[in-house]
Amino acid sequence: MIEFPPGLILVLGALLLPFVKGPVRGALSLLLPLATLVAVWLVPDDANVTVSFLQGMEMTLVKWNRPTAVFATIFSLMAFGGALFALNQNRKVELPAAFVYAGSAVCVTFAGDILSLFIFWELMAVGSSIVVWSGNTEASGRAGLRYAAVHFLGGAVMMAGILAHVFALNAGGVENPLLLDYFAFGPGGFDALSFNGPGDIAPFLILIGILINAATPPFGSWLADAYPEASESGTVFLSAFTTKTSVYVLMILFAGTELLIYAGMMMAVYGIVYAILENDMRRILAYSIVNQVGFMVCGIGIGTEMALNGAAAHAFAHIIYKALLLMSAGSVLYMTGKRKCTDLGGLYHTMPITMWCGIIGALAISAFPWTSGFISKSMISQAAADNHLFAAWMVLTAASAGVFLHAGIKFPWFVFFQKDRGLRPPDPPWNMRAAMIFFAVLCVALGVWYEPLYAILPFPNVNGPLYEPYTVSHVVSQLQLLLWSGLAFFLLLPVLKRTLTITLDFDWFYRRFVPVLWRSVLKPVVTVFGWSRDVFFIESKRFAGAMTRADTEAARIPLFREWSLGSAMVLITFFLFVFLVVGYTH
Amino acid sequence: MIDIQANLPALIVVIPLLGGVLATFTGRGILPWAWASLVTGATFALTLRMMATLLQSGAPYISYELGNWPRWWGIEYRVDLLNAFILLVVAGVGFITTLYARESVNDEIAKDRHHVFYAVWILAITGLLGITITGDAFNVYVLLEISSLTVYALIAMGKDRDRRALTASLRYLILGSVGASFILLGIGYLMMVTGTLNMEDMHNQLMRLANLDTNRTVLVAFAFLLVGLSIKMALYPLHMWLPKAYTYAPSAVSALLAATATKVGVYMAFRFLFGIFGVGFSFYAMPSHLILLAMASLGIVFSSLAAIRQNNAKSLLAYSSVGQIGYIVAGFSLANPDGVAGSIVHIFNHAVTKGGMFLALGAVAYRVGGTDISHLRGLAKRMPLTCGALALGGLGLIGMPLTAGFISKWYLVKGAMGSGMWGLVVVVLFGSLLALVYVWKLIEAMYFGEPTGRSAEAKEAPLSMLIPIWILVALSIYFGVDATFTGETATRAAAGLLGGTP
Amino acid sequence: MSDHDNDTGIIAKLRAPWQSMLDESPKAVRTFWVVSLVLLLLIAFADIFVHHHEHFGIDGTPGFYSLYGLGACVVMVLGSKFVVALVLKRKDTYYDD
Amino acid sequence: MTELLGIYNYWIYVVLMMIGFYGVIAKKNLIKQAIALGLFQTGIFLFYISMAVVDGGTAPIWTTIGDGSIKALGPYDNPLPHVLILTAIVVSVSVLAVALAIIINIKWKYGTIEYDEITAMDRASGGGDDD
Repeated sequence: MIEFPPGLILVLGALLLPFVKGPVRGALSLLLPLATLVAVWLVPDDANVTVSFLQGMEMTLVKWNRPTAVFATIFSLMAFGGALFALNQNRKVELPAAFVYAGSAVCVTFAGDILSLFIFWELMAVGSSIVVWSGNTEASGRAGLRYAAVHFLGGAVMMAGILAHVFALNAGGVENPLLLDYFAFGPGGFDALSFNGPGDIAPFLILIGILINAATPPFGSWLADAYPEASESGTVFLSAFTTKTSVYVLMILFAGTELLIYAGMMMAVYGIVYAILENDMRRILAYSIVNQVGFMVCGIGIGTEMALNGAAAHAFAHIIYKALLLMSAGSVLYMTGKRKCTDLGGLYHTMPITMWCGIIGALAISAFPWTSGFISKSMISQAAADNHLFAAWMVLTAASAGVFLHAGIKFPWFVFFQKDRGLRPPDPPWNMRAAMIFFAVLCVALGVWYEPLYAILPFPNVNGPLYEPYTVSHVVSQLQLLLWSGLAFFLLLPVLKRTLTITLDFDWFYRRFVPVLWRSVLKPVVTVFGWSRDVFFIESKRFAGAMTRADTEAARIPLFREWSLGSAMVLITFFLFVFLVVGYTH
Repeated sequence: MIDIQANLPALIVVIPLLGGVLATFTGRGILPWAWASLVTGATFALTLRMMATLLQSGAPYISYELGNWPRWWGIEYRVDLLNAFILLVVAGVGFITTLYARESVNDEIAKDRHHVFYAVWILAITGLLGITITGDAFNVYVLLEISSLTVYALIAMGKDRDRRALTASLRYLILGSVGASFILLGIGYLMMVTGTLNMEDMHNQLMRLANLDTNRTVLVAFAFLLVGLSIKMALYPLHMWLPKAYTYAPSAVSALLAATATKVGVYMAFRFLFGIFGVGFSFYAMPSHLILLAMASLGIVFSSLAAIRQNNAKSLLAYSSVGQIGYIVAGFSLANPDGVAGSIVHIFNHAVTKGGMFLALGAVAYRVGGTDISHLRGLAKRMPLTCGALALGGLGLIGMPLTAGFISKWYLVKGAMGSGMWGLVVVVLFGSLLALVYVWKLIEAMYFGEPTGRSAEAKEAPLSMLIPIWILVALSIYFGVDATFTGETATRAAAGLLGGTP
Repeated sequence: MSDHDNDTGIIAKLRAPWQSMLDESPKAVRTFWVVSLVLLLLIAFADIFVHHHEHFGIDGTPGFYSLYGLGACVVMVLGSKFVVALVLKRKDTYYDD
Repeated sequence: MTELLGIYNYWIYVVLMMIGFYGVIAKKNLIKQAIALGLFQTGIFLFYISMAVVDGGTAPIWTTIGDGSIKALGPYDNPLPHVLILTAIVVSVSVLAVALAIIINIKWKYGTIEYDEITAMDRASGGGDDD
């Protein structure tokens, strides 16, 4: 019997990692995720572990929610695969940070109240920021700061929402306002809201906070900005947890919210368009994360049992094949040191294992029959069709075709085939190969033997099995869709010629627009403001008979300059004056 | 034999007062430090006992009449939950920083002045404790000056390392004296109206005034006190004495000041605004809460921006302190239970967090010889425990969950929402984002890049420094995970304040 | 790219990306194309025998999935390359200056 | 008018304070600043003493009268502010002493006690000055 959040095994175990070396460290890094996986399944069905927090409020640390089983399992499994892939690297902080990150994600899935969910949510942000930053390049340092800033902003917005709602619940006399049940803004709760008081804005703030983590445009540019800057093993970890935890939380709190259907459609298309234009191989895969999460978000928006099952199953499958793809890309980067498609090609000569694993991942993300993507993604499309959501269905189907185009073919084609660049690196070290093969086997195994996954979905067999993926019609239509979009790819190859370019995204606003705004508008204003301050005080000191030398160092921004003692005293008088005037005239 | 239990409130001030004077006779070597540790330790034990006594007795407060004079004639010491809590913070941090001070003071202050240093050091703590415990308005002023004068001297002792400590100290002396004089004037005007110096008596007399809201003398007293207190607690933009003073003071002194001095300033504001003038006058009759909120909000934003621009880690933390005072002031200006509780709990949380960080920087200065960002570069490889403490403290400043800072943020945001101040919610959350940037600056320096110069040969700080550092940092984590004690004490103290008991 | 970049004919343009692999093993490339085209036709004509459950009317049409897959991809590629890229494409050193 | 003139000692206290304040703001010599600060505080002493005055009051002397009870000789000024200000004077003197001690040290370390020159030297030594 487990009486604590299983994720804590990873979180606390991570703190041990820096103190051990060599084989012990390796063994520990593989054992911790496995122990977590076992612990997840040892949590009793009726678990309800609570601790107290601030006068009378209780946090529920361990509780099974409907989608907990799927997400907790895959998160632990992913931590294992990632640790195996990272076994040979010797970065000191990356793996512990990644374990904190993964462990917190597991803790989020067991949270029974909004506060403990939020706490682990923020802990994930800390862990993942450190993982990004462990890329240990100047670019990763800056990207890490941007990543952290976006996530803390998201956390802040979410916290404001949570508090506003707690406040409203408190006012309503609710005994334990932290319980997740009070935060389930399903179709009845969220869409029907009116703007009467501050509490009503809460769901929107919480939703924005989650969507930032889910990388929904326009909040999503952090993903393609930061993930490719992490180390080759770091990106593998990063791809798995943040967005999928958001999917989990959306599923808990916002299932059936119509807005999410449109958000998901937008994400699916956005991911494809940007991936088509991208040159960096890991950034292509990063955009395809957004695209795939779009399917899940759409499924949550649809909100039927089948749609939610589909979203959960797709998250499970997606984590595996996306990690596999990024492992393949990571191995290429590790062996060649190159990350741009324009520098790569022809690697099939010497990296067969990497190539085959990459291709299996590519087939899985494209939802080829007998791969994991097929048994999960089609469930979401089916749910859209069953609910007669024509636009959603059309977009999702087109997006399925587009995925094959950009991730299914473009990535392996440009990295392993196309023009031979004369690179002849061997396959990566054994642990990286092992991790890839493990996940590749999982991709295929899930595609063929899917019943165990279906059994742990949020709504298993309500009235017999909900969904049968392998009907002739399904298989044929999917093959038609994919193969013909493959034809489109090869016909359009001349147009898809890779260029040394990037595509601007929303991060342009904080990377370019805000700095320019600061330099050309705000800074002059602040400077003038500062000058006026100086003039004001110099004049008032002149008035007092004190002639002071004006400071001629123009390079500084006056507003931030140290106050001279005289100015400080004048300011004190000024405030005394203000308080007196206010007192007399109020 | 003295009855310790009965004379507890007096002993909390008398023991360090005598101890401080006696410290001048301790000569050289390790003795001054040992004596100081003994005295501050004993004082801390007394404050712990005080808190326990108060909680056990269940009474709203414990009153003690000095020299057995009736309290409206003599001086009354009065301990309620609020100041028992602040006493605990001051004495606790005082004790821990004293333990830490030995190596640091050996390094930074000439050998023949150690006994003077520790004498002044203990007296500074005495002054702060005295301000907190007394129930007499004029006594506040006297003890305020005791703590201020000693602090000026302590800051000036940083001159052995950097002569700018002298100018910083003089600057603080002038601004601080003006502030204290304003407080003195304010107390004078209050005395003209009420004819008494006992705080509770003052409050009762004021409440008896028919035209309280328009009484000019009361208004003038209010204005003088508010400005004087703002200077003392370093409320933006009247904080100008603080950054340099914190930067150039000896390491241990920076930590002590950052953790206690401004906090006691805030405590005085509690006593005057809530206790004497009363919530009704301070926050409803006068629109002063709006001015305070504006100052606090500007302080949070601009000081954090200034902190980002610093190239010296100590000034960075100093500006961050100004910003954090903004949170505290914003909290009590809301004058609702959550806001005031947030303010009180943040006094504690910020004291341990920032105290721990300044101590860690002191260890850096001890090993590397300076606290510029360039000194910190790559230092995590050499001093992992010290840098780890700084990083954890930094997370506390941002207000990450599982650190004490989060608890404060929780209360403050909830308080702001309670008053419908959505602007303040934005400011508080934006402030923590800015904190992320300046904390990141520290973390990036420590964990990124290669150490150069003296940093490359630095060893981990000695245990005598590491233990106090980690006690404070561990407290800041502990009270983030289990905030039952701080949260409940703050909530009850806030209820006491809002109920109008002085 | 390759020497054939300068050729202007449509066949030459389609050929260019394959040049490197054609040089190495022309047979493999040819086999790939032949197998692929046969598969494409087979799967497209499978609709004659397979009945798709209709949800919207359009999705029951024989060959719908094949044409939709092809069409959607063409639209998306051309749209990204010629519309989105027109506005948002920059040199990859854009943020480094 | 008489009302305003009648409280002339309050006027003097304000003027004294203002002179002190002006000195702190305008004077660049640290010693002069310290003296100005002293002046500023002296103004406050006058304020305290003024508020103790009672019309026609004398010193608060109590004595035993015929029937053995203790009584004041007549109306007397409030002694409390006087006592208080005695303390404040001590404080003020201490402040001045600490200020002078620091200024002496500044003279040793900088070789000058002119505020502008010291500021210029601090700026020249760089770091920490710009905020």
